[in-house]
Amino acid sequence: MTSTLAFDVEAVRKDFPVLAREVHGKPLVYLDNASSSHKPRQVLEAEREFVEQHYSNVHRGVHTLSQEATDAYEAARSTVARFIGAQHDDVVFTKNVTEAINLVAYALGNPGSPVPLGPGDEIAVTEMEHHSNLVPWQMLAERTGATLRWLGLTDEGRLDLTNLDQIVNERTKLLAFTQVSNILGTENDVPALVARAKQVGALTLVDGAQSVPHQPVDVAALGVDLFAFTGHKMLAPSGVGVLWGRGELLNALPPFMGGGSMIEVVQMTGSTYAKAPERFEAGTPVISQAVALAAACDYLGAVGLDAIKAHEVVLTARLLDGIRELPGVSVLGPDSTEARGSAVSFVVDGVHPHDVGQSLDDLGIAVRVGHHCAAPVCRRYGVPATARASSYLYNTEADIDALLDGIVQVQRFWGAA
Amino acid sequence: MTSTLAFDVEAVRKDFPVLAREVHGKPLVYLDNASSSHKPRQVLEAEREFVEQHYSNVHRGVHTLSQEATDAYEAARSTVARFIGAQHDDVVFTKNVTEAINLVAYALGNPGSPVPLGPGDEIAVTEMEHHSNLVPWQMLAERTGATLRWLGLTDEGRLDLTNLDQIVNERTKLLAFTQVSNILGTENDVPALVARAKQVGALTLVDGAQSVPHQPVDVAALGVDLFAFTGHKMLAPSGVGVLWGRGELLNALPPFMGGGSMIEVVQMTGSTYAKAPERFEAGTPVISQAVALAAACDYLGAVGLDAIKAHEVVLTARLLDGIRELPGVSVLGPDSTEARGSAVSFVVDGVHPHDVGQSLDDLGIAVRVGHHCAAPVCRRYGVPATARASSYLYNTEADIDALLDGIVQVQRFWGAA
Amino acid sequence: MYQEIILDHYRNPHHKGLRDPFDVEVHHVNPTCGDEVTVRVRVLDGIVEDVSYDGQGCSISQAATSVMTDLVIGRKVDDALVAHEAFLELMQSKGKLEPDEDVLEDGIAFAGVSKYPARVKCALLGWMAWKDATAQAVAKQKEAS
Amino acid sequence: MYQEIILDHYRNPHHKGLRDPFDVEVHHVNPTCGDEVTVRVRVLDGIVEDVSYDGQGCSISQAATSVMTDLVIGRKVDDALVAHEAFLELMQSKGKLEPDEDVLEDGIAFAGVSKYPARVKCALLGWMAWKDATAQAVAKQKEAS
Ligand SMILES: Cc1ncc(COP(=O)(O)O)c(C=O)c1O
Ligand SMILES: Cc1ncc(COP(=O)(O)O)c(C=O)c1O
Repeated sequence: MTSTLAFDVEAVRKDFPVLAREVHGKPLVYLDNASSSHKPRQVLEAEREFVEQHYSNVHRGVHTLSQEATDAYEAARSTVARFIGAQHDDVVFTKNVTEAINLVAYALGNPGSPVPLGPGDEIAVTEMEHHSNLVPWQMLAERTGATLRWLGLTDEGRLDLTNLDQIVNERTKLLAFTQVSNILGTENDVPALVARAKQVGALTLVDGAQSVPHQPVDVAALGVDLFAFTGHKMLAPSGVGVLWGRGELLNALPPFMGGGSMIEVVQMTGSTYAKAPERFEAGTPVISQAVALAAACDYLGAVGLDAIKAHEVVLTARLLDGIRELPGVSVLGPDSTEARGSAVSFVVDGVHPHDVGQSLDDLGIAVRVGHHCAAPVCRRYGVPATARASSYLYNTEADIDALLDGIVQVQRFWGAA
Repeated sequence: MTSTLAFDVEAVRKDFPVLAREVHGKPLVYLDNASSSHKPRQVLEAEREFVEQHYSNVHRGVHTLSQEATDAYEAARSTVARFIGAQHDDVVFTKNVTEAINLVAYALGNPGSPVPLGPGDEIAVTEMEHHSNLVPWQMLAERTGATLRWLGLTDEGRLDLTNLDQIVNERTKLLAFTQVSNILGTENDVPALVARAKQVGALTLVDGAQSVPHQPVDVAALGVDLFAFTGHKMLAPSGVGVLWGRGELLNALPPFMGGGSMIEVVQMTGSTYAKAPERFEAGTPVISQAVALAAACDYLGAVGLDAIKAHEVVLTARLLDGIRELPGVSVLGPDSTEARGSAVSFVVDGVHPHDVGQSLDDLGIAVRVGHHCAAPVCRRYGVPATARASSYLYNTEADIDALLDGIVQVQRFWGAA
Repeated sequence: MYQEIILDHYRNPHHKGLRDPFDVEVHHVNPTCGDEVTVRVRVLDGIVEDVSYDGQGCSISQAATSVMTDLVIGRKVDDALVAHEAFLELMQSKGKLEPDEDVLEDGIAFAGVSKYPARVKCALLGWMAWKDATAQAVAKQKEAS
Repeated sequence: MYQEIILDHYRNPHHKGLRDPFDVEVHHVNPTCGDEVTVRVRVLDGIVEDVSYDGQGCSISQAATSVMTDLVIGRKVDDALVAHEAFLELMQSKGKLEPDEDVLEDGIAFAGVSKYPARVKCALLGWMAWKDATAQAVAKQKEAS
């Protein structure tokens, strides 16, 4: 880590009260960030200050509180837009990235879709998608008669692009893929995938749930059509996600949910709809959660996404190196920090991941176990589940060492080493 | 108000920091509760304590924080269920009531629907619905070819039930209506509507957005099939709503959004789905918002819903009586507290509602102006918009008097009296 | 917010009432509040010959439409569009712009309105309708010639 | 949580391996963790004649299935169901129940597991499969007779 990229991790840790907690009498080592991150004081206070002093419903009032609330909500939209290199009006607030992806899947299947789907049409995904970027497309295929196809995985945990031109072809209407895998850690080659999609005129949707929290992302530079991410993995509370889309595309999509705020003229016999982003924000939006997400963007921006990424590379390298030394422990996914996020899935021979996770918890170490909402990946690699450690800006080298030491203890306890 | 139903309004007010605020140098008189309510310290602190000490993603982890978070989230579900006389598993958390209603509208139209809709089938609503309980059905009708029909309104602002048997008939698959109107204040005759729906075998969905915050509601006793409401109008933060449904019905409905948590077995070639409530909670749920909503239920329960209702009846009577004395001011909706909520829409002759609202804001009085997401009601009564005052547990008789006095000042300013 | 000038235009609107002859008539609605305006425009040789209107709405939307007619009738289309741009800019300024009276005349009274986002749409309703109608009228003439 | 009894059953499971003859075979999966179990049941004259199984999963699911076979094989179906009920109740007790060793034998070691909601499903996997298979077997015999 070069000095210009360094930040004071100990100072950052002080902003997260939970990190001072003990679990089973041991200091908490929180390595479950790919599932959800904790939230710093600054974010909670920004939300609290808003709720206690400026709260009201937005968009529909002339009284002072409703104007202050609207200002705060729309300012949050601007902040989030800037954070990903986007325009204000192209940012839609949802409750999580799952809603953002379903929004697109339903809008594309609704009457008036600019990309109507039917038998013979194809939707392409990858075998490493989170269920939230897989099941909505399975359901869309079922509703429309379109066919779902997917890119497979190499033994090293990367996308197998050898048959890219077959899987993404003239019949492909949409290619949806994750920028960074939540189970393998793999960072995909967005330009290569976007280039192929453009060749065949397919829309691209990128799931940024695991990239936006951890590295600088500029949606305009990526050249994609649609991009989605989720607040709770990037220091914001649960209950807020984002869909970004190219303005013309968003305004060409029919609405998803109907209700207040997304309308223009409502008559009993039929309604017309507002422009984006309102068109896709039916009902009272996630007002204070959006304000909190903006505060989270400010917090991450102040630390610096490049610095956070550099810090995570150091921790990930230490973890991968450490595991490589441990007999009977293997990593699922790329074994170097090259084109890779901080999520490291591993299996301990002879010990079921649930027992690994539970035994680590006894030592105060929080990792996630299971299929990580990416069951096809487990199936692909012939494991029922994995344990996964994922670090973030507040983790330290000591956390990684505690985990490595913990794994050895787990092996000893289960007689597996 | 009988003494057993009384509560200490001044003590309650102290729990809401914003009520101590000044607006334009005047003490805030907040009468925009039908749009959204404020949140007491107790709710914000419950959420904060959870987020700072017990937060993690839910359902999928074995580590201590994830177990604590899951316990808190599921305990919140139990609390909310008890609050409306329901079973734990029949309560689905959504981001607002709008999502809850769209969930049903999409599920009913999806493959595998227990109530498939097509040309010749009918959906019935009323002319007093909030756009959130109207547009989703318009969209469902458009998607399926079904026909949307509606019950009209009487001049007094009540449902016109004279042609109930025509509008709700053998072709009707679903009758969706609001328990209490957000614009007219009208409380509808749920038993009469449910009885007719049962006669013809139609499902019933009740929008409880304006009832649950203000009066005791027992969904089992109502005899409806589906019931929805929203947290931010009942002392909880934005970002959380509830769909309740009869267990067998929920488990017969196909899913709405696809993604993490709502699945059973996921393969690339297709997936099976979890039971309710998980089936309808795709992705990371609104975890801390659900915890806050449970705290809001506890707060309301401690004050007592009967007491809150009695208090609001006193305030509503005072407001209706006061307006009746004012020449040139008229009420849209029932002019007595009989079968009526606390939302009072009014128009001031010769002064546009926007100007009424803005001028009241200059006096520190917050009311809502516009069509209140019920544009067909404005059209029905031939007004472009209304001003609406709506009180809640923390409002006082002094608030009502300030409003009545404010209206007189508005008339004077605009030369309308 | 409620400057005397605004109240005057609201109480005694200029050029109100639909008139003949006209090239284009448009009807605009502000869906959030139900305000409506019908605007007729007549353009001759690049000059805004006449603008007439009818509508219902709040003081801000009605007064702004009245002020608009003063600012565009009899002006070259291009000059009128400059006034439109200046008014738009003022409305988006959140109270932070010192308006130019030479360009906006009575329109400067709306500076305060720009601090109220919910009312900005009201102030722009008539202007947007006029711009729409004028663009159509100009396009029509180009086609005809 | 990891009592010696649990570890013993995990390391040396009882009655493991699928056997003939059987009346019904079922396959149950815990979708949240991928644990799987296949259970075969043979019921004769209201007695659980044999239960055999195969599966993969964590120590808790494997040990609980092993304990289950001890508790049901050779018992009257009704008595076995009583044991099932008792185990279910224990698992839902959140650590607040004193288990009855006469009814649950080695099953009492799982009292601690009930404090871990994420693991309760593991402990119940084999039991649920057994109950399902047994119900089918009983129904089959009723049909046949
Ligand atoms: C009767 C009624 N239904 C539905 C809604 C929509 O609620 P939400 O915006 O929280 O989805 C509201 C309030 O806005 C309402 O008053
Ligand atoms: C890559 C990826 N996509 C989608 C999701 C779903 O996010 P959410 O649950 O916030 O909708 C996650 C995290 O759970 C993820 O890691």
